[in-house]
Amino acid sequence: GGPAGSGDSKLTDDRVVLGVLNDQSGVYADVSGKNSVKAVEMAIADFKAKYGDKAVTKNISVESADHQNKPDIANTKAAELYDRKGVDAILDVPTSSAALKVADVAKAKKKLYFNITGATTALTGASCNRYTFHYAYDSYMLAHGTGTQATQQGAKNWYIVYPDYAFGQDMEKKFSAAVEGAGGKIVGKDATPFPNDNFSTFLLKAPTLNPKPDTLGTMQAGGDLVNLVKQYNEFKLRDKGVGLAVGLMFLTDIHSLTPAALAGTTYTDAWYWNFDQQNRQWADRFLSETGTRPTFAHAANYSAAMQYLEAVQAAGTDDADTVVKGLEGKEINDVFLRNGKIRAEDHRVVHDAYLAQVKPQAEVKEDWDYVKILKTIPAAEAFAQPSGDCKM
Amino acid sequence: MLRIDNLSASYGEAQVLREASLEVAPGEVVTLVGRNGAGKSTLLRCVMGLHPDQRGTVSLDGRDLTRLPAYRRARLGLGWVPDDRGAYATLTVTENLTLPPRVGPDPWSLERVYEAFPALYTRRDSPATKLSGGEQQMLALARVLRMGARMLLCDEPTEGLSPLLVQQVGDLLREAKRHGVTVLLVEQNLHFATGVADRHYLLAEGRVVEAMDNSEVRSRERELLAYLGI
Amino acid sequence: MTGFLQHTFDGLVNGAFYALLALGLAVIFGMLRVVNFAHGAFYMLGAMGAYVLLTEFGVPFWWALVIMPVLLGALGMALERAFVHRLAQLDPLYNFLLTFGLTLILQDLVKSRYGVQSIPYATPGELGGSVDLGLFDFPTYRVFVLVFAVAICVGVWWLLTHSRVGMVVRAATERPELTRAFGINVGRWVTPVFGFGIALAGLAGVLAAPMRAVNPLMGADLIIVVFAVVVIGGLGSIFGSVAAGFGIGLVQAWGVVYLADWPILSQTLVFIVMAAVLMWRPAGLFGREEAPA
Amino acid sequence: MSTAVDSEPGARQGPARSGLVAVARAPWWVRYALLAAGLVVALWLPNGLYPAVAVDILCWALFAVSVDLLLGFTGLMSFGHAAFWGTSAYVAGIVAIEAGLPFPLAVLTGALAAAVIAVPIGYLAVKRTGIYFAMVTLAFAQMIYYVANKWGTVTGGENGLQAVPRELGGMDLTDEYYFYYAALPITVLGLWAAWRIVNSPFGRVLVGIRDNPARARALGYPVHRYKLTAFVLSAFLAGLGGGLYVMGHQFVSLDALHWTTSGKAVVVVVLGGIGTLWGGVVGAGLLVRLEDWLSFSGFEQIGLVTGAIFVLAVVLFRKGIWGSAAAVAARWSAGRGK
Amino acid sequence: MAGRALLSARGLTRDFRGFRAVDQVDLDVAAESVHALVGPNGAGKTTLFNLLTGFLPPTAGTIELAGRDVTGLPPERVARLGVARSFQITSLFPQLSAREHVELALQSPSGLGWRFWRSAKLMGRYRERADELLDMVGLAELAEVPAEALAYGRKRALELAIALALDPKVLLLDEPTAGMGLEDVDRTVELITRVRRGRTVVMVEHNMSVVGRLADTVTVLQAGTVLVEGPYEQVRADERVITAYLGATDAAH
Ligand SMILES: Nc1ncnc2c1ncn2[C@@H]1O[C@H](COP(=O)(O)OP(=O)(O)OP(=O)(O)O)[C@@H](O)[C@H]1O
Ligand SMILES: Nc1ncnc2c1ncn2[C@@H]1O[C@H](COP(=O)(O)OP(=O)(O)OP(=O)(O)O)[C@@H](O)[C@H]1O
Ligand SMILES: CC(C)C[C@H](N)C(=O)O
Ligand SMILES: [Mg+2]
Ligand SMILES: [Mg+2]
Repeated sequence: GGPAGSGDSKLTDDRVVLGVLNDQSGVYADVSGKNSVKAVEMAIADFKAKYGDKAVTKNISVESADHQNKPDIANTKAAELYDRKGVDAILDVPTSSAALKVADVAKAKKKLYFNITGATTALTGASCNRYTFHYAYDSYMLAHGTGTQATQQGAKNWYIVYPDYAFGQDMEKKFSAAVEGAGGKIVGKDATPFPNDNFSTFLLKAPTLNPKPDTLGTMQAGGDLVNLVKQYNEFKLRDKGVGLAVGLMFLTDIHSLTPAALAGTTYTDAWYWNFDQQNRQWADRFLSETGTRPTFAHAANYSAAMQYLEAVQAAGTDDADTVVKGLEGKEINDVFLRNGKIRAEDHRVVHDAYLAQVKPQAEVKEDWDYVKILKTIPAAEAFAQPSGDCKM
Repeated sequence: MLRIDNLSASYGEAQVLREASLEVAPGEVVTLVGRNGAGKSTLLRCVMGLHPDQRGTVSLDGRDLTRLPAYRRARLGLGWVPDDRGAYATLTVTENLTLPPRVGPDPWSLERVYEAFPALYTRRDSPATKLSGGEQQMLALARVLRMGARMLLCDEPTEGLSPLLVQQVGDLLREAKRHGVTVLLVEQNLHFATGVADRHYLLAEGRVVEAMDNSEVRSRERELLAYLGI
Repeated sequence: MTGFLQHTFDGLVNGAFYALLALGLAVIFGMLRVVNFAHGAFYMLGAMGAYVLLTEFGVPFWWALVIMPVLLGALGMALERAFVHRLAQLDPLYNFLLTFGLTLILQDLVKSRYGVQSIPYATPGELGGSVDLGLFDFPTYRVFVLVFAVAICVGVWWLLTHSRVGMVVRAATERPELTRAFGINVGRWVTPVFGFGIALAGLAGVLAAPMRAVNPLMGADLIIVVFAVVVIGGLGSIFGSVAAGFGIGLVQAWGVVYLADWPILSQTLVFIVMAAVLMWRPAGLFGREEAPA
Repeated sequence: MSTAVDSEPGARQGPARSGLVAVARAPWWVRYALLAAGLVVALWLPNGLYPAVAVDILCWALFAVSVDLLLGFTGLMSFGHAAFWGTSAYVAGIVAIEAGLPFPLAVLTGALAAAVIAVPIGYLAVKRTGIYFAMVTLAFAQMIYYVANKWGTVTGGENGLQAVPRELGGMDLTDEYYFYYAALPITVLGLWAAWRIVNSPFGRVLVGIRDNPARARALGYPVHRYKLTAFVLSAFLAGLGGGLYVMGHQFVSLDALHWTTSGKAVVVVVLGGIGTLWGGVVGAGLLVRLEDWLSFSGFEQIGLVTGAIFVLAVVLFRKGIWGSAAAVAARWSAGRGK
Repeated sequence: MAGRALLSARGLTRDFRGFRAVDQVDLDVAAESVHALVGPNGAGKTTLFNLLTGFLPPTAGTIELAGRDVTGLPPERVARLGVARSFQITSLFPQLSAREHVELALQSPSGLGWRFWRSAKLMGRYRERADELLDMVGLAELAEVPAEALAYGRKRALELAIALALDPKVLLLDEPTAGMGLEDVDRTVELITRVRRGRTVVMVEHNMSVVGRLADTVTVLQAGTVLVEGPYEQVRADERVITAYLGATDAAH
């Protein structure tokens, strides 16, 4: 729909540039990293194929930069991408602190920013702004999915350990609320140092709590998660009757821990590559481009890039305010977004989420196919209602 | 036994030794005198192979040492008593003594060392730099005796020693000599030097300017002292 | 009570890593006056190496426990010859800086090849279960780590105090020129000792692989804590370093449990202990007093 | 066993061979020409470089010079200077947010805070010298890091302090380009202060202490107190840099307190030349520029490059850029003298 | 000469890990006298110096300077109170020139050293006095030479110059002539004779002729305790001193 693009474009500089700013060498390099750049390139190719000569411009490119998960570097890089590389929209940005910083920059420079891999709900709360969209998931979605579902399925007594920084603290609050909301009980919670490679104290403590917890809820991510799970197995907590629930997990985490180490663990996923035929087809393309299967972050980057380009196409301009207007309230279905909608109030992109469980080793028939989807959480339930905190 | 020909050495731009030549026959005790800064210590370091910037030849028993690294020279029987005494802070007194390998036919035993220097025995388990100045001097001397070096290069071994000990060191050197040890001694103390040595070389401005025997030194004592002092 | 004992035991196991690392640092320092910043990086290489041996060559844990220290020891010797050696006569700070630079290089090399994701390394089958320690049971592997580490520490201590090696290398390090003049070929001794210290770090790394996160940064922050440990124990003292290693392991384990309400305290406990020790005994608990200065 | 290292003055060649000498003894016109050239470069910088990078260079120049003040002129290698840089950054940020102070005042407050925490840390650290000093400062900095991490209500924990305002009498400083020129006078003032300290009677005493503390004590100088004063002054300068940094980025995170930041400061000094003071400025310009270029060129192994440069500098090029240049100049002028 | 004790110690004791280097020493140094400490190597002379100057805290005992208790004061405080020392093992600032050494010493009492906001050119005010002192010890020509490049004997002379620069009430000299040629020894003796006016000098010295020419009182230490004390001639003739220290013939000089 909308006004069809024409040859005489109203682009500010005759081109559209997408910028991927993420961790290309650190703990989240596998989660998104370079392959997110690939995903965005795929989106550009698809867009060009779709519109051909009708495209608002043929001059579309990707720039990328490594923010090393450091907010100060993210700050500089974001400014550079917008100013020096002529980037119209920044994508990705894992790590909440960096994610928030980039939102500031987007606001100051009046350029678009789609956060894909950050978890903090502050992006659509107190720190929201007109140019920032939060695309793939957030801590509420994770807590609500895993916490509520697991509790309803019988995990009554929880012991929560969380890394003691913004992401972990946020997750802990959201999880506790979700568990208690579903009738469960938090018998203990401990903040662990971040990063940390020794969780034995907490693991020793778990079975001695009174009442004894039946579930250990871990909010650790990346390296910490791998570590904790390994030691969980070493201390044989499952045998001692303490199950495991994980706050946030990516396909790459399961891959590096091996499914055997996690078999039976439930968690909430924003997207799964082998969920349906459409996903699988895209994942096959991704595999042939990159050699691995996509995480939800890769698919979300693809989707966000695509939707941005569609919006530019529809508006016939890359003027930020016009594009934002076009995106607000838009309802979308694509390979990543199912029943997706861009909320105008806070720029939260809501969509279906999934409750997933790691398969037992015996059921793993294919590399990377480690998970079965237990349940689809409908878009309307998956994300929190707009909080009053967001003032654009 | 030791022969030095046209030895030159410098520290950066400053030339310290200028074609110095001298010779020490087996079993001889020879002193090297010269005023402060004449280059005496530098000459000994050259003989040990510790001075990087040197020209000329040094030979021991007719064997050219010029290209041998310091540790090989020591193995040939050279023992050095450095002017700063060379005590190891990280080693105890006993360790300081047992550290060097034996290099000659007649090494002293530890017992013999402790007998000769009872002060070292009482302090045997202290770090060597904790010894008093004089004790460190004894240690340095005892150490080369324990190696059984055939040729000693002693750099002011009596400095800071009490008169009694100075006599003892004199006795020791004389005894070493009786056992056929050769000594090249750097000394400020002419009394002491004439008491133990056979011959003397005078080093001035990096050159060996004179060779003297004991009687000559005694007869010219005043003149020499005046010269050395300035 | 059982809880307390369990945490105590756990603290000792963690202390074993501090002790092994502090021991390697102390050996290198005691002999060469080099504070090896890269010690954490070599620890990491030990663990990564064990992983690579297993996945790419099918070499099991037990062999890795032998092979990695030997390989890393050789690497350490090469580095000593190539770099450390050249700085021997300068202020020890230069070698500290050198090893800091090496740390950055080693970490990034491994990162570029293996990424930064933590890599799983399975506990060797023989040590998979847990042992009954009377009041409680404990993972067998951790018990093994503790026993093994104690044995290594005692062995090394014995070697250094009862053999000529320790003496010669200390001398060669303090005054290489003089030592050469005593007929000792200094280079022949110092290099292997450096290698040995590195091998100890590698050994700790292999031991850590089955129970810690294996990734290129695993040694980075750990080494700072180990520095605090050796300051507490007295860097020159082998015994002090090892004792402080186990001690800090205990203090931390207890701190996490009993100071849970004051997280700022429990996290910084090591450094608080260090400050206290510095105030009371600047040379460390077992370090020697400094000379009048 | 610590004795050998700690109390053997002059036994080994220290890191602090002053390269300043050559320049200081250069004819007056050479010195003024250098100074003028430096000022011209400083004024031009944001036109030739991305302004944000230029601002970073200013901050790091101050930081490096503060480290060199200790390392080169007092013989103390602080491997924990991030503690002061970071503390100042946090404090400056907090007062700017909470009290809305104009940014130079906020920076000054931050630097004072850095100086204040330097008192207890320095008091404990100067009890040790040499390598121990490096380790002790490193450990204390790590302690501050943990405290900042835990004290999330004030520091923002992992999120850092966001949206720090930079105010100056209602001027619009949002653009880095203009902010650079607002920050330049503070930097120049800080650098001048460092130069003054080094070339003061106090600076001479420091050099004496560096070379032989026991002797200095026998001359009646309270060595610990001198070192402590130098430490606090240095922390203040590091704090100026850190304060500007938070203003430049309008943001500060835990990284500002991490040991890698301390390490980087020392790298910059070694690169520029220990004991040269201005070497730190040159080193800062070079390293900041290099890192910017590397990360933008998509090369991931920044540590590999910095580490390699560093190893080479330590092994082959110990005088650093400034030190080597000074040595060449000295040789050249000596050659002409003959 | 003579008169009250300016510097005195009572029951001064110092242990090193169970080894007693100085044992219950009582010492009274009369104001404006030259007091020599002699004794076998390892008798505890340098340790006693270290105790008197605050470089080592005593295990037991007290030290008084002009009636004031200075026990346990740090060395810089002791120095400030007018006690200067030289070191037995030469202790200089290797990279500073001879003149800079003396200037640094001259500046010490003034508090100028704290002025980090003033120019170092201010130290020029000490230059003249510094050159005078250097001349006095025969280093006038070597004023610009860095200490590390001086030969040993020159370093000893520089040690003396900087001790004198402090214009101390009490001058403690640890083997001031060790390592010097005869002429330098004479010069040093002459120098000490010159500077002792109005000062109190305590010196450790093995060179008995130097002791004889300078000392008013000689204290002989042995194994950490005072063996004999008295005027030179008397001490020299003392049987115990001869067996423990001097030996049958005075081979020294
Ligand atoms: N490390 C050095 N750097 C520069 N010059 C040096 C160095 N060591 C010695 N010199 C110079 O070399 C000359 C000879 O020194 P050397 O130590 O050999 O003299 P010496 O005869 O042993 O004097 P002394 O009787 O004082 O021990 C002296 O002028 C001294 O200043
Ligand atoms: N820091 C220390 N630690 C252990 N022992 C020490 C220390 N300082 C001195 N000693 C011991 O105390 C004794 C006295 O030493 P001191 O240096 O006072 O002797 P001295 O009388 O000055 O001898 P010399 O004439 O040889 O210089 C010696 O046996 C020495 O080994
Ligand atoms: C796991 C990560 C990709 C998320 C990150 N920890 C955050 O703070 O948002
Ligand atoms: Mg000499
Ligand atoms: Mg003495």
